[in-house]
Amino acid sequence: MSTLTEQQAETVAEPTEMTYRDAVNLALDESLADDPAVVFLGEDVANAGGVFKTNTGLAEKHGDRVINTPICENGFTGVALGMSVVGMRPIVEFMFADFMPSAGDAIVNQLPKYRFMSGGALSVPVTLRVISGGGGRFGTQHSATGESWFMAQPGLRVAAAATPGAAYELLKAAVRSDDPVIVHEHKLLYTRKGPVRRGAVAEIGRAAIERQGDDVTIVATMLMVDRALQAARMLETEGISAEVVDLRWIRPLDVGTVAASVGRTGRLVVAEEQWHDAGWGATLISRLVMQGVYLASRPRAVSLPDDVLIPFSPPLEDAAIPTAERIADAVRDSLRS
Amino acid sequence: MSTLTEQQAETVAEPTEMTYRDAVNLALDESLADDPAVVFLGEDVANAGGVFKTNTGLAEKHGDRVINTPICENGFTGVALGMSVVGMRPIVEFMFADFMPSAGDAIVNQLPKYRFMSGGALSVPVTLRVISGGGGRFGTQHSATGESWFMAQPGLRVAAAATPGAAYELLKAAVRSDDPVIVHEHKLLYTRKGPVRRGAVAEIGRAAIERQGDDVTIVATMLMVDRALQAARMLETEGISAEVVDLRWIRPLDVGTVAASVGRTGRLVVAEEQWHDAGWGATLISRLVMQGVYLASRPRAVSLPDDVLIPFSPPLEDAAIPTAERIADAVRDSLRS
Amino acid sequence: MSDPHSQRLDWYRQMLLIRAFEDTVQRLFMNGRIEGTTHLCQGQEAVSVGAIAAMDPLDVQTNTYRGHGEALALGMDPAVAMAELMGRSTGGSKGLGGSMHLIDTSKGNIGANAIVGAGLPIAVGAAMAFKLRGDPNAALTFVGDGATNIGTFHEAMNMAAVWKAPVVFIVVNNLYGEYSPLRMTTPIDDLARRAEPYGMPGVIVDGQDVDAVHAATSEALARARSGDGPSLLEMKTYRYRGHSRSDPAKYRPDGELDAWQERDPILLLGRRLIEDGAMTDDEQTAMREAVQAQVDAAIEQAEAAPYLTLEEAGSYVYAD
Amino acid sequence: MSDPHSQRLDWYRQMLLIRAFEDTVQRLFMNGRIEGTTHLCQGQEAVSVGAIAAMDPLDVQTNTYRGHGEALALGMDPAVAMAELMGRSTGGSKGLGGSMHLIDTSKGNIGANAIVGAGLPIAVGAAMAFKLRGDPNAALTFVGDGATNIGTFHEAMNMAAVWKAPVVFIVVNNLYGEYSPLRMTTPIDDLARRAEPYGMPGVIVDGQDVDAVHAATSEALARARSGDGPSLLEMKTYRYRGHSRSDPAKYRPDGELDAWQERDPILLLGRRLIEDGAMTDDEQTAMREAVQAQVDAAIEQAEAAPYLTLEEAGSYVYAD
Ligand SMILES: Cc1ncc(C[n+]2csc(CCOP(=O)(O)OP(=O)(O)O)c2C)c(N)n1
Ligand SMILES: Cc1ncc(C[n+]2csc(CCOP(=O)(O)OP(=O)(O)O)c2C)c(N)n1
Ligand SMILES: [Mg+2]
Ligand SMILES: [Mg+2]
Repeated sequence: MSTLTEQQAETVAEPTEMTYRDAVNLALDESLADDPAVVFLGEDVANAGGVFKTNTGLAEKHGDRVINTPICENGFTGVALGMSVVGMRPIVEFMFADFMPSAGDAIVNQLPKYRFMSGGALSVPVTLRVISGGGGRFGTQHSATGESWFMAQPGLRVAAAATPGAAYELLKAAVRSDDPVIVHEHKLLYTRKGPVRRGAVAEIGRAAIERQGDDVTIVATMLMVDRALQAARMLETEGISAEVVDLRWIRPLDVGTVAASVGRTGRLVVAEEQWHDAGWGATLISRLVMQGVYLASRPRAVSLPDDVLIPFSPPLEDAAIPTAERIADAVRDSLRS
Repeated sequence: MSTLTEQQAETVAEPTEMTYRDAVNLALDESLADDPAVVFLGEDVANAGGVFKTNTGLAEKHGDRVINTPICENGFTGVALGMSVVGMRPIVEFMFADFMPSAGDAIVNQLPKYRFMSGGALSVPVTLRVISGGGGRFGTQHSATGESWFMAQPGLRVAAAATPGAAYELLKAAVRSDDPVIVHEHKLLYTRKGPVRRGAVAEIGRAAIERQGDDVTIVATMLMVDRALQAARMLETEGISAEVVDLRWIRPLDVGTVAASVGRTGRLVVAEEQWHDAGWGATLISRLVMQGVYLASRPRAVSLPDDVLIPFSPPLEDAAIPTAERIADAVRDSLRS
Repeated sequence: MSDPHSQRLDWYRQMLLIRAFEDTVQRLFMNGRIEGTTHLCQGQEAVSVGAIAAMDPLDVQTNTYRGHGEALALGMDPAVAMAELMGRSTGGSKGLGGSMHLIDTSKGNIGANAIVGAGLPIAVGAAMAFKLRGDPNAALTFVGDGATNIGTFHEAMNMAAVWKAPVVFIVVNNLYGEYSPLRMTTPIDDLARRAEPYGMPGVIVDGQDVDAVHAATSEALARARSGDGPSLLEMKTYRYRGHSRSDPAKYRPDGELDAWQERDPILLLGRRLIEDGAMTDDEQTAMREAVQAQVDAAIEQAEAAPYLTLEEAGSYVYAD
Repeated sequence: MSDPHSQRLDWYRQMLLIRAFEDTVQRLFMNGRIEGTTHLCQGQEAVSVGAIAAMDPLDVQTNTYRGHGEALALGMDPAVAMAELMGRSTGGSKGLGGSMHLIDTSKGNIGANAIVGAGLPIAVGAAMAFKLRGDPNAALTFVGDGATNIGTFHEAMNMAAVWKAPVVFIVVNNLYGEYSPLRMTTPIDDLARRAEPYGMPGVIVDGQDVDAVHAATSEALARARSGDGPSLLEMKTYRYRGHSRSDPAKYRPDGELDAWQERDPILLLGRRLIEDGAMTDDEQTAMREAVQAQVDAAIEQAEAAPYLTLEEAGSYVYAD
């Protein structure tokens, strides 16, 4: 991606404040405007700005390159793959992360393997924009982040946006990559405001330190970054200085940045809106330990409760998804031992 | 499962030697014979003994309860779910683990969530028999073990058979469970011979120590158990005593048995026919470390090479899949530091 | 229920109840007394009531996130339904499911699915279980027009046909899939044509006419039971409200809603019942007030009920 | 190639080459000189050759694990194909793909898929790219009879029809899906009927007659290019061998194979060429020997070629 980062140096604008939703919209609009090979498809993406209103104005501006699909996730992901191997750069919207399993074959056996099976002759510049996360009272079939579902699959890249700036830069990076990239957005973050640097393109595989601290490293993605930052502010009043790392990329995993941070703080808490099993949190802990990174106390994980599915019932859903308080407790606990 | 283990105590027979393939066939035959609610369905399961010849004689003996399906993994897994909620106990064959993503929705959003969404009113006694693994020169779309793909999903159980005895007992346990259970078989193990205790039923979530040792604990599943045992024999000649744990269950993960073993040996090597990211190996290491289990040296993982897909080319496939030699090297390395 | 009059009076009452329930639920969402999202079925009551009236007591059905109509037509207590929408422990699924999952196995309601198309193979599976056991029962499955474009629809139809499973596919063609008019995602107008590649009968039914829905479904169920295999029934109908809570349905042409409301299913049956002398205007008003009272009582009961704890919720994941 | 005679002579040569290649590959698998599994297409040569002869130079196609016929008909060098089957670095995919993935983008072969049905939406996507860019090209996709039962088939057909994508679906109905005869998994005999729910033309074609295959495909491609949308062509044919290396095909009724071999596609065209005076018997024998020599040379070249290292293999996973 080096060329991109050079290019970026020249063209990055002053940060402007906007919502996460507008940042997604801007990245989509610019991507479609900058390159006639970019197409954007998904269910109702061209209708009424899309179901989460991230697509306002795109169909009007970019016409037949913004395509409403029938309801067929596996099929339209395959269509995007077919477009990509003949020179287009499709962006596919998944209205809910929970629908990715419906496209399981396209995501596991096609997108990541297609280049390899052709001996490198074909490229698959496909971006999947995935609207994820719980807390919306959508019930157990509409609340997954799915952020680690495909992290084991070589051939894929997986990103997750925690801030408007990340939503913009990660999506731009995904669209410019010649490989398939899944970019997760969190449905509870669309109204959040933050600075966006127009023209900036995320570096693939680079995490971001959202807050510096000395006593403990909290690693999180998406909504959990927000809650980790809240926890850090709570802890500050207790004299505890927490560093907060926004992982940004789940594949490739930026073990280096986390290792360096933990090298300074000696303590690690992962905050994840997913079950701990087979997730990036477990993977990160395993890789750090296998590298022999020194930890002054046991790492902690704040995750969805083991063996419980996400309930619709509002108070139960709130009890299931990690809160700033639970993250702060894990930090306090890690400082005790 | 307590009732089952009592029942088992009464009825377990003397071990008899048979192949892994015959053990699967026996468990299927007995399950169909013991309970008229059991049905067995999948592609060509009733034709010519099935593609891997595990089903010889079943259609002849059990008639219309052995059902050939059209090619539609998501559909026939949903059919099994529908059968189960009205009182049947379906066993579904997946001819290759690589086809599970085609049934992604049924496996992620239906089987594990159906009971929960009904407030506990419905049970889903469905078994998925999944033929997995590489080494057969089937290429990158037909060589996955997929053993950790669904380990994060509450509502599911996931097992993997390393020996004829395990193939028999795990399948029996799965069919008797009132919850959905995925049982992985490895296509390279079908001709292996070993003792099978007729009437035995595996305890859900219980790993098996296949070989006792003092210096290091090697944890593995399926084909890797075999290679771990080879490695242990090689190491023995060097005076290194390796304990080999057949994990047997990936969900729930038997952290206790591994922790106890590592408590004795102080060293851990995981041998996995999968990429390390988001797998049971990473999860196991993370959970052990979070529990504060003492390790005399860094844990090691012998896995599929990061960022490489499984190639068809025979020498390359052999280089990708962990060998006894690579496992032994990891053990030697772990004893050095 | 053998007397045709009393049966149709009950259909009328059920349709009124569904309408009152949905209108009330919409208000409760709008003023925040229910959280999350909901998918209402005003305008489609004749499909739910007419089709389900054709079921035998031990038949089963699956439906969708837009399933309140079927749930109530199957006899689910509105108080239990309302409690589910409010996430209370007294709900049909103890509040774990919510609006998209009104399930009541004691009434043959074995699933309301939030994944488009997922309910179809489940119904085929239940039907195959009946067939294998020699039970005299059949399964119904309700699916939207948009759902006929997903692979699961095709897979379920094909398996049902090749196995002659006793199942009936009710395609609820309300002309829209979310914000997309049918022809934006589907190359044909009459979804009954989607039965052809399975050698299965495909019938177009007036989904506003509860008598027509009942007759067509009864015939298809009889066929299924007799071993002649599945059928597809396309119910031409219309949803009055937007797709879900957040949808004002601005994408619909002017006058389309009005035109459909002129053939409102409750209006149509109400007129007939008066013509047939089965009911008076006053009796209809009284019935309307009675069901509204029932719904209002349901709200009170639901709001008075407790929630599960997360620990209790966890006990409903595994059976073993 | 404009002279019809020379074109059909080339078709004959291609069919002979495919037959020789497949017969030879089968021997090499049986005596272990090629590892793994393979899916041969003897008997289906007219479908591969006739359909691909109808393509324009810049058209593309996707096919399946049973794709050697299409790959060779598209002009892939048999030595490159053989090297791929032997996992050598000189193979079309450098040995990373194997028998199920004979791909050659320079020849418009953008995919041979080992997942049933997965190639269809890929072809629809390529066709939509052509349409969006205003390119005059179209896509073909080859799919088996059994594959018409998986959801991806339905999803691809529906999208192609609603978008009028310039794509042609070639259903290679060889009467079996693995060990299952068509009617065990499919409720109809004529898969052309599967075009109906998409308002798409569905045509039954004699898959043993290369002229008929070529004519039907040319017409469908012309229709696609003109903007009138996709077509489904059902090619009635037969695979002489078992499903894959390990399958002796015991499940087939006696005499079925013989009956089909009486209408062998190579035999049929060979007779016609002699009748038309386009070729003599001796010329046909000479051509048969020539292609066999070509295949034998391919084996030598392949076996002399090196393998990639695993590190090199890893460099073909990501482009960035
Ligand atoms: C697999 C899947 N994809 C997308 C969705 C999102 N979604 C929910 S309802 C719906 C439209 C369905 O339309 P239709 O089948 O006509 O049913 P209706 O809502 O009109 O009753 C969509 C796209 C989903 N729930 N599942
Ligand atoms: C999704 C999926 N399910 C199952 C298989 C295993 N499989 C490979 S080929 C095949 C039969 C396909 O039959 P058909 O479509 O008629 O093609 P043919 O082999 O006859 O050319 C099956 C079941 C697969 N490759 N992919
Ligand atoms: Mg609809
Ligand atoms: Mg076939």
